[in-house]
Amino acid sequence: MVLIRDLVIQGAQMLLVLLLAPLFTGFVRKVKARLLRRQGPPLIQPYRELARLMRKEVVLAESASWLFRVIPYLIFAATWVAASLVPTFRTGLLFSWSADLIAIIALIGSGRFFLALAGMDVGTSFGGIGSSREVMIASLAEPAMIMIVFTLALIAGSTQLSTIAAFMTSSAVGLRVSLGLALIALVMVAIAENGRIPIDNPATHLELTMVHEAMVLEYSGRHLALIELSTWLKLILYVSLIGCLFAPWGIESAAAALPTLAVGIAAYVGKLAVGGFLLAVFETSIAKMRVFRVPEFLGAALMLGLLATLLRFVSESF
Amino acid sequence: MHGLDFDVAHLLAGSLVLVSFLELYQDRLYALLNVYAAHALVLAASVAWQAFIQDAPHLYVTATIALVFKAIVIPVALHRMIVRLGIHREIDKVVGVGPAMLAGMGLVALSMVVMLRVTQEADPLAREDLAFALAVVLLGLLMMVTRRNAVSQVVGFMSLENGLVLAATGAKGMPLVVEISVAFSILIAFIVIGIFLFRIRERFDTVDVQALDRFRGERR
Amino acid sequence: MTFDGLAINALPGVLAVPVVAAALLAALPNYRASARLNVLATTLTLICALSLLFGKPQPSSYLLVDDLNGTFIVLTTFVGFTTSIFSASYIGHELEIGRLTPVAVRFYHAMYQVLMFAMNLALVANNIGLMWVAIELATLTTVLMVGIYRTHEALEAAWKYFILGSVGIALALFGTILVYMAARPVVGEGLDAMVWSVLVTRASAFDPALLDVAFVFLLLGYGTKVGLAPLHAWLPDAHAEGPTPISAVLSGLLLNVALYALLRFKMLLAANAAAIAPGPLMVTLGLLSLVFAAFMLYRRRDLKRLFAYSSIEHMGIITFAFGMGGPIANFAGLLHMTMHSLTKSAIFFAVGHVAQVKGTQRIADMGGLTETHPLLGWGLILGVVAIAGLPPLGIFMSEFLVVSSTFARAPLLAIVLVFGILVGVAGLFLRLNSIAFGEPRGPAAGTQASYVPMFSHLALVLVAGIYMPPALVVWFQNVAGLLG
Amino acid sequence: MTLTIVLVCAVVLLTLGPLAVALGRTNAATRLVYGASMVVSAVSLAAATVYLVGAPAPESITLPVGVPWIGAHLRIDALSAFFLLVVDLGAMSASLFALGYGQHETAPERVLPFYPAFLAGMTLVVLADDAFTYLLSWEFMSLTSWALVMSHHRVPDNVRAGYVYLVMASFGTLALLLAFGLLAGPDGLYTFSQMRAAHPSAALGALVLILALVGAGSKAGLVPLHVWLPLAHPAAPSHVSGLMSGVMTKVAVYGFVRIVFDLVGEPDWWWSIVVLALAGVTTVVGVLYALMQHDLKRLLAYHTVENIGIIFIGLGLALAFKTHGMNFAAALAFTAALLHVFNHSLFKSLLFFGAGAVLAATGERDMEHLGGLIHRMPQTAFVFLIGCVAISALPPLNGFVSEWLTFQAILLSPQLPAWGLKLLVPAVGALLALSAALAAACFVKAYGVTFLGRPRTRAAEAAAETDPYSLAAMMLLAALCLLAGILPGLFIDALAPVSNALIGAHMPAQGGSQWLSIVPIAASRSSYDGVLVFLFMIISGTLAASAIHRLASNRLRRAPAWDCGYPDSSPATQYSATSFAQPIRRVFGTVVFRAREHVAMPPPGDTRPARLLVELHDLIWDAIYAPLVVGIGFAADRLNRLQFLTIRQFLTLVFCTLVVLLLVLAVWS
Repeated sequence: MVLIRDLVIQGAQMLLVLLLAPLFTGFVRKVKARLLRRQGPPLIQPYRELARLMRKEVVLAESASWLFRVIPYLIFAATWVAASLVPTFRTGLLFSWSADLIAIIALIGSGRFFLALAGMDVGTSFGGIGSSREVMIASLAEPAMIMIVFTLALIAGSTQLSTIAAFMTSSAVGLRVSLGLALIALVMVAIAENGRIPIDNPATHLELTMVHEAMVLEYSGRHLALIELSTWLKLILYVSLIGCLFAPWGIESAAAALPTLAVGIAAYVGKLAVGGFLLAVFETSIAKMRVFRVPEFLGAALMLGLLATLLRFVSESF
Repeated sequence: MHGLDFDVAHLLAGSLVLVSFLELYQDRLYALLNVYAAHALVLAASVAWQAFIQDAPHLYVTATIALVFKAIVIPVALHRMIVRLGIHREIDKVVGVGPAMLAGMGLVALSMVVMLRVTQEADPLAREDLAFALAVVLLGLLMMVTRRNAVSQVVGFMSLENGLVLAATGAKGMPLVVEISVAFSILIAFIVIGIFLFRIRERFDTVDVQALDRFRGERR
Repeated sequence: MTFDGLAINALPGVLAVPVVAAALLAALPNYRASARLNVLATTLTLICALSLLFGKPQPSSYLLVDDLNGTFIVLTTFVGFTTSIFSASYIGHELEIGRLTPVAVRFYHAMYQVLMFAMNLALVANNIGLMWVAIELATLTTVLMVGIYRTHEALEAAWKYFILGSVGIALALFGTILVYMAARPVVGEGLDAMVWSVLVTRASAFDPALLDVAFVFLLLGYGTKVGLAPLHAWLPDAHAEGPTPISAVLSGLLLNVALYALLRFKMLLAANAAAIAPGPLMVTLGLLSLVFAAFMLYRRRDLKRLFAYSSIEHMGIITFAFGMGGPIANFAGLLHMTMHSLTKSAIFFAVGHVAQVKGTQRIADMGGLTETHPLLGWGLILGVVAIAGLPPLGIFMSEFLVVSSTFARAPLLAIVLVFGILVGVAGLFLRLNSIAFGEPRGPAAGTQASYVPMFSHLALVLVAGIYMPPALVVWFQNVAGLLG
Repeated sequence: MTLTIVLVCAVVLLTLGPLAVALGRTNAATRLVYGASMVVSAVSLAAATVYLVGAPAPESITLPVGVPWIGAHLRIDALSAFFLLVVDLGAMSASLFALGYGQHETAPERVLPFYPAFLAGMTLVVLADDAFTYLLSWEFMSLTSWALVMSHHRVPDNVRAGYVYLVMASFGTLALLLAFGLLAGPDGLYTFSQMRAAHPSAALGALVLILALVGAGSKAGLVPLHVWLPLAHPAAPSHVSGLMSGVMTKVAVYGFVRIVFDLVGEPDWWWSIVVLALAGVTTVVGVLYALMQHDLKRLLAYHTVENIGIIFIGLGLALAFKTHGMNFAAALAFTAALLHVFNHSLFKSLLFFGAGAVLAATGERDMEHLGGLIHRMPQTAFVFLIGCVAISALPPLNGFVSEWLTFQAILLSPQLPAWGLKLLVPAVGALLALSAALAAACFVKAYGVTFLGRPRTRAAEAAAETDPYSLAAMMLLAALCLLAGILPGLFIDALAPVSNALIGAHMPAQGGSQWLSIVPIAASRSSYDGVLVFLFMIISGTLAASAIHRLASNRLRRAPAWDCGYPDSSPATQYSATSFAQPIRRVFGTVVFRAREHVAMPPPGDTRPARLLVELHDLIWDAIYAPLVVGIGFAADRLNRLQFLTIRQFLTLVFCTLVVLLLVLAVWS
């Protein structure tokens, strides 16, 4: 019985993120447009895009290999699994123990690995640009992320996401220097990982500034739809990650009964809204930086993370 | 009586050292040969004296070898060789007389220090003799390393060997002394013949050792 | 009983056979016959030597056979035997290409036997004077053989060897006299005071100061023959310019014989408490030779000189081991000496043929040997691997024992030792690479080489590196005990 | 029993060498040698596995060979059995691979005799139970592998590689020899049991550890002793490269573990700092060097350096925990290290085999001349991809598991009291994370440039799928990578006896935990479930696929690449390995390699293309080895003058020696 219920909830969670992802992106776009005094596309525009891409035929480059056609599914699977393991409205998901925070990061990592391969597959110059820059960014973002995980794990005494979240909701955790540092670092990493301004511009099609767009340049039709969807999933994943780590209020404990879950979901949506709004404000208020300034940006994140971890190592009280 | 034995032996040994110094002092080959002849003479005398006081007749043989072979045959042979090679005018010192002398002094002192640490039980005669013999050996070696051409090196080697004979004869009742001195004479003969060989086969236009070294290894 | 009888006849045999053979060879004009006779003679000598193992004759005042020189005698006669086989084919080739005249070959064979006699005599001599005479004889013989090619280089090498050797002889004699002087007050005048077996029993009462001076002179005198730096100067050129069989005998045997003499006197000093410890002196000279020779390997352009320097290096190690003393180090020293004799002579066998097929000794003119002459090439590689102290060959075991036993006792010395060994290995392989590998250089014509001696030596070394028969071990351990 | 079987196998291998010599360069020789080696290693593998799972008491034998009064002691315990398993697995797959690959060998007569001897050498090292036998087989292993490296000796680089390798190998052996000399003491207690019995003092132990680190590290490829590795491993035939990188380095790790965890006894805490610091540097330096390469095999070799660093991080942590009595943490770190040993041996062999297959198909090792091979060699491309994912430490493959365990061990280290460690361990953790990310980047490059894109040369265009033997070998390894990735619990439990024997504790048994997940400490703390993640991905992937195929149109049209509207038909416009590495080179290279880029611009009117020149400096070589070479050369030159003195000057030498010695006498008393 309990198993069934957990299974249902797990499934619900998976569906929820999947459904909310495009909406969230649409929301961010909308707010940005508003801030720029534009009307902006309707909120459901992303769903339309998906539908359109689905309908269209796939135009495949002659030099594309079988790997090129498999990769979208791999990326989607990896990202979706990762996203479905992040507690959104309820801790103690059925499968949350099957992968801890490190594993989740690694899953996203494998998604990126394949995406970069896809960029190399057709054998164009732009694909290469995209992949090489992507891996360069990742090579700094991932260690920073691991350092953040270290900090949290040392505070909560676990790398288990639901455990950390539960710990964060409990009153045991006060304001801590290391937490602050970790939060800043996490935000910076999230921006970089999702290719938002100032690291990369998701809306750009100016070739030399592209990173993510350059890699998926050769994709079209259903493949592109999957890629886009997993990008949005990744974005919502990071937001809900920040939410459940640093604003865990409203996340129901495992024991919670069904009705109270509604509250949890409401809280989650609220958090998404706030996160999306802040992101949009941030993006409109800052310019994109040159590619080779990115390492400094992420290096800072890495240093912050390392500093936080060191503080934790040195003393429990930080 | 013992006192006299001792003094004469001592005197002869000492004068051998002195002659070694004279050799060290010479820089003309002829003169060097003459001094060497004197060296051999003194050796012969001291060996003979040892034969007398130890009444060991076989030592007289050694004395005669020293007299005939070293004091006469070898010097004459070398003399003729010098004439043939036409190197009689050569001054072949590596280091000047003064430094050589000083070094010689140092060596003599060294040999004294080393030998006089020998306990008194070993009889004084042998001990003094040994000290002088060591000095002669070292001086001979010094001679070899401070001279350039083969003839004077041979001379140096021979005076070194005289020191050995002196030591051997001084060692009372040492067997094989005669054999050894004979063996050494053969060795020296070899050396001299060697020089002749090089000359006769016209491999080298001079016996200057540096000339031999042109053919040193590694074919530079 | 029968064994003893055998042995008693064997001891003179070891000395007489070479003498007779030398006389015959000097008379025999035909090259092939004399080569065969040479082999035959060395075979007989070897048999005699082996029969010495079964029973030792009582020491006379001139001759003595104990475990220590037993080792040396068997080794000497064996290597002498294999070398004579190699020499047969080598000299044959030299005769063909006219580098040697028939007269010279005749002289060569005679001298070969004389050399054998001299070395055996030096080994079995119980009288320090006799030992000295024998070593002098051996030196002079080798001098004559080194000069046998009559080229500028050969004569020059011979001359250098001769002069330095003579000085060494003189110094050694002085040392011998001093030993006699030290012994006389205790043992009494006359022959007994020069009989080693007597001396060693009474050495404790000798005058230490005299013994000290004596040892210094003996160390320098015989050390010159061992080729210890800085007394080594004659060795590389003599090896390089003489006929290769002689290089093999020099490296493989004569150096050992001189070392043997040194060991005898070391035991004498060890028996006298008040005298200086001979160990430190030998250790210092050994390390000096090792490091010096190791560095000299790098700039060598002549194949035989290269391995001559490696001989200096290994003599350094052996002297070091004996200088350290103690059961393990002494055992290692003996083992290393045996292995080095076998390996180095094997290497020279290979080198001789290489030089013949390539028509030169310049390393720069040979290359890719494993392509052009696989057997020679791999034989040479195996030899170098062995001499470099790599397993599974014998020298690895001895170096293992030396280093490991030293490090616990004197770490700094061990560091220097290891450094020297490493530098040496690097130097050797630097040259080996250019000889054995890479694009083939120089003529690729076949050769009627005799591989048997080389590979039999290497096989022995290989076996010894993995398994040593217990009898041999016990024997070596006794000797190590003797050396104290 | 096991021991006897394994020994017999080793003896059989040893006899194969001479047989190969006898058979010469016939095709039969190739089949026989590799076939026999495969069967033999399979048998030995089975024996080792049975032993490791059954975990009975250690067996030992003493043979009457080796140092006479000691004999050769051989012993198999859990540790040896585990490494024996690694060795035999590698040997078996390599032999299988070589059954096909060996057909392309140009000089089989230089490979076949040494190959089985090499295998036997590695087997004997892990069995040796006294110093002599150990070093004998150790150096024998080096020697045979040297011969294999020299097998293509006409290439000048290979000769140089072999030379550097041999010198470094002798250096390492001598270091180990000194270490054993210390442990054995002046009266030569050479057997390991005696060494265990004699507890050395702390200072002595420290010295032994340093020597062991230098000796084993130089063979394993710890920075800065790694210089020979990227030269020698690629120079050998590919199956041997796989063995050297995947297995021989592990044998070196075995040496370190045996000496430090077994023989020395109770270590001081600060030793672990040395190990950790070196290991951390090794990981990052290794992967950075790898990123700069465009020779496929050299790139893989540098990755071996990186992974050795990861292994040593685990060992260093285990050492730190053990010295502070935190045995369970120590067991975790130790198990992580050993698991990574196993994993790396799998995927590194796999990758080298793949490189070998590419080499055989195209004759090229330089990635700049490859590309698009996925179209011509699809199966090879597939297994190689698995290898890449595994070595990049991505779930659900095995590389991730061991790195994950290492991270878990690092997370336990705040309890360490020692301040040095408190500060060092997080930094090491950061380095580990960095190296993981860089490794992923590096293999995107390796795979993307080699297999993806369009062929850059005729050779790459003409490539054909490799032979079934090679494929079988690679498939086997790939399957094992996946298995070890999704069922790590089995392997962790198999390692329990090893860490029991050396640490005195072991990780909690994983067999019982729910859904085959692994739980290093406690379920609440951290857990990972390879199976579930794998299934999850499969399910969601298939879900997506089926949904797409129901909803979306599945029309598909082939067309020229879009490439922002101006596609260029020339494959030269693709990203090359060098250009791919450029961003990372800019970020890290300017410091680590003093990387500089110049543009050689032809003068106006000149039609030649402008060239971008990248110059890199190997700072480690420049800082340590170049001065060494110069110094030795200088000393050699100076001493060499002594060859050219005159006789008189030599006499002077003798004379001076005499005088000096006499002076010594004079001042003696």
